[in-house]
Amino acid sequence: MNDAAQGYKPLGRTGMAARLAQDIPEGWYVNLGIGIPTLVADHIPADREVVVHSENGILGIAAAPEPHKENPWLINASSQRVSLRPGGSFFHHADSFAMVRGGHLDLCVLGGFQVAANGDLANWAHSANEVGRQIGGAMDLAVGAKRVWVVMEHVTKDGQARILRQCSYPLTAAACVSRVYTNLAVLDVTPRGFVVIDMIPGLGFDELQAWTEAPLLRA
Amino acid sequence: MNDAAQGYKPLGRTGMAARLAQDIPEGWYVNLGIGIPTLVADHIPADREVVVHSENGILGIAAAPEPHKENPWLINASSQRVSLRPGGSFFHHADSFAMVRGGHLDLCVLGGFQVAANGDLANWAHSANEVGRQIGGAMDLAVGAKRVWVVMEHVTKDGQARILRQCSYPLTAAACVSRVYTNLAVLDVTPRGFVVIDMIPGLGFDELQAWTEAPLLRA
Amino acid sequence: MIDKFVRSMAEAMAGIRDGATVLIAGFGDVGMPNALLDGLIEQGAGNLTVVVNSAGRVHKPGAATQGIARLIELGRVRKVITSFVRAQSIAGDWVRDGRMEAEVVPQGTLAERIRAAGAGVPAFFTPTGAGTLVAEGKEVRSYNGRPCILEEALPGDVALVEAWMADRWGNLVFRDASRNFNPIMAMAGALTVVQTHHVCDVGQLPANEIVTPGIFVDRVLHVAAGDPKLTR
Amino acid sequence: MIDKFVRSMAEAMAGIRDGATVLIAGFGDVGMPNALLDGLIEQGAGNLTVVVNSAGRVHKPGAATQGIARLIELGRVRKVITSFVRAQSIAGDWVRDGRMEAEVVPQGTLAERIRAAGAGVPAFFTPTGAGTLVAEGKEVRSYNGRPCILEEALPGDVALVEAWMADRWGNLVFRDASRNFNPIMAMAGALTVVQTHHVCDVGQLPANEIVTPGIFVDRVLHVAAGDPKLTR
Repeated sequence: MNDAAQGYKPLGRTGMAARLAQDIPEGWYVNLGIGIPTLVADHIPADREVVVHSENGILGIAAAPEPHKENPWLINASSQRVSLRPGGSFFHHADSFAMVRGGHLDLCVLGGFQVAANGDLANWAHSANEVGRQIGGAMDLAVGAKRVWVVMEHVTKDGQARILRQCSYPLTAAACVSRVYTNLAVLDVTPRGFVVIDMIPGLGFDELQAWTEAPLLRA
Repeated sequence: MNDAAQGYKPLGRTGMAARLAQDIPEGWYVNLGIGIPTLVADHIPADREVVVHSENGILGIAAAPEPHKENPWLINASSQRVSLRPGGSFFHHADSFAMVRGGHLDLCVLGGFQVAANGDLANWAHSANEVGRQIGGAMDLAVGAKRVWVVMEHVTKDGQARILRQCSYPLTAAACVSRVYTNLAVLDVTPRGFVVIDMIPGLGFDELQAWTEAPLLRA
Repeated sequence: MIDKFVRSMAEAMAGIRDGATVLIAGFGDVGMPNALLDGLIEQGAGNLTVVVNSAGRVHKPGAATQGIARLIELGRVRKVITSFVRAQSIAGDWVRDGRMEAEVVPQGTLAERIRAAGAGVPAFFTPTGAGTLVAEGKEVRSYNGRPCILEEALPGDVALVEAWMADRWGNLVFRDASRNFNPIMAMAGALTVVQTHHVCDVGQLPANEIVTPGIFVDRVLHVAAGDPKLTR
Repeated sequence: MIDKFVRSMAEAMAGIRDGATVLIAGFGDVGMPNALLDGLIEQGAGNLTVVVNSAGRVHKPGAATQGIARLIELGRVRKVITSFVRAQSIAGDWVRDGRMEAEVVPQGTLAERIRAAGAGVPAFFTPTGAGTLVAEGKEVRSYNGRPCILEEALPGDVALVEAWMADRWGNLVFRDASRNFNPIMAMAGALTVVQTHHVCDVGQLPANEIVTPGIFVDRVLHVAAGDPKLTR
């Protein structure tokens, strides 16, 4: 994805997080997964009341604290020190996942390895035989939240497609993703497949399709 | 059970509660059911730390408050106003029954209609067709507590036996009772059947057996 | 700005439909959302399934009825799911006459089914009720050598809740034994409506002391209801 | 007088046996009972099944190990039940070499299984993990049109817990995000051992603010452990 040669500049991690943050309306309860999703918290305007949930028992996470104002007892699910909005609350892990699994979150934002045209998500392992198994809360979130948005690079570091007809990695959950934010585009998962609802400036539909294994539809 | 003619005086409700209270050691977590069991709280010496649980979300119930010191927000499972020991706590109904059903209570004291020689308890209805069904927390307590003691009159108002070979009323739980306190005696439920471990003064073993359908054994 | 406060009972009750399952918190008169119950009576929804710890106290002929008993007496309740039906209550009369259905369940199973609904657990096994009338028609399976029965989650279309203090995010705390069914019913209601004795600013309730986080709450009405009455 | 305080680590660890299932609370370094974990290492019990959110962080060759990783490295852990095994961790190495078994489960399922053990629920259905590797060998049943899998309770012979304040009845409160797994593991341990930063008198913790009532606690050791470290 050589941006100089191609006349468009893929978003960076911060750019993807900021793009996604735009679309979260006031009043939503939102869980932000590990990785790029965590950055989303820093891009929600301070005057827009979005209540950010963290699996380790927190509602109301605010932007990262200034270095000298850190609270060592207050970390997010990525083990980063965070701050709390007025109105925030603490609860234990079973209550925290009751929120997740009981359908109380309006949205969860997850990182992804692969997303399929039917909304299948793979984001925790590259094969069934891998020793490393980092499931964390992703399966609970993918099944439990009202909406699942995935944010990830459009292709792998070595150029392999991640937006697929079918996932080849072990699933996190079936048919759970409703939208994908990548460094190139925003795609809705619909009964007809992926629909492109936004692209970065300078990128054409055909170029996007070239980076994508699954067939894309115009909005 | 004409006590004057028979040379012994059956215990009253208070007497039964006081007799049972003697046997609760310090440090036990105890639920006291509706009726005579509720009276037990008033007979635990103030200096003996027994932690009384109430289904409606309380640990640490103390004796009944003086009339002008009542707290309208603090009632026990019998809807009577009670007081709280220092160290007491409040929690919601699912947490309260987690204590009950998770095996965390050392003892529950229940009222009874009938107890059978194998420890079966019937205490919520007189027939399967009754409109009134007052189950409350009894089934949870009978199954969940480490020990179940029943306190009840030895016979019904019209002289029918309640200590039986087999219950005729709908069960609360099977094989759950370990001890029965009546107005005449204290009986242990053992693999061999009921064993008499205490009788009121003046009452003979044969007289007790005459009031009892199930066969009794001497301690 | 998130603001879950509603300004009228009509707003609090808006959209509750005929046929709804309504979870009603409280134990005795403590933690009972009496004002919302009156509001529901006024609002008019019928054919309700009501989930409540007790279907009402003993009724003395000629005495005025209120709360659950009044809702039943007005013919608005199709079915009650509860741990107590008293023979000599309005509920008992209606069940006896076949005008209302009653599902009487152990109180702990009632609480756990409600909590399960809020937590996304569709069904669970429990030893409570095994070998009793409560087990009729239910799947039985043995765990740790004990028979257990399969019980299903009990979600509400609406939950009526009473809180001691609330803020505009819907964060709640409860006073003493009034907590009882309130937090779990708040979790299990698709629409959770709260009456609160007191209103406070966002941030005033310490984050470590909030019992019901606002995520479980949809509407809050300020009702200075006074102390619970002593009821039997 | 009820007094759950113990005066030494030896007393805190007394009776923990080879083959025990040990629940270890904490998320990252926050709410992690590090002193008790050191005590367990010292105490010597082996062949353990350890239940913990994460089986340990990425290990740099040559760096000192501590906590869960140290327990594993000493060969004391037969099996870990967790939501994270990192390939480049001590746990990853031991799993790869077949010297330790790992059951990796979704974090919410882990929490719910622990809570179920404490609440007397032997098994429950959940949609989490259905259709994935996690579902292998598990019973599947459909609820509300979704496939759900049957998960069993996860009780501990021992639970190791970290509290912020405790009294002699074993009542506990937690500081901020250190609550995490602590209250549910306290419920699920047959023997629940607590390390607390602070000690207070019975009655000092307000009844409405106690998070873990003493009924779930067996032993409390006062350990002024200081602030959690920043760990990744």
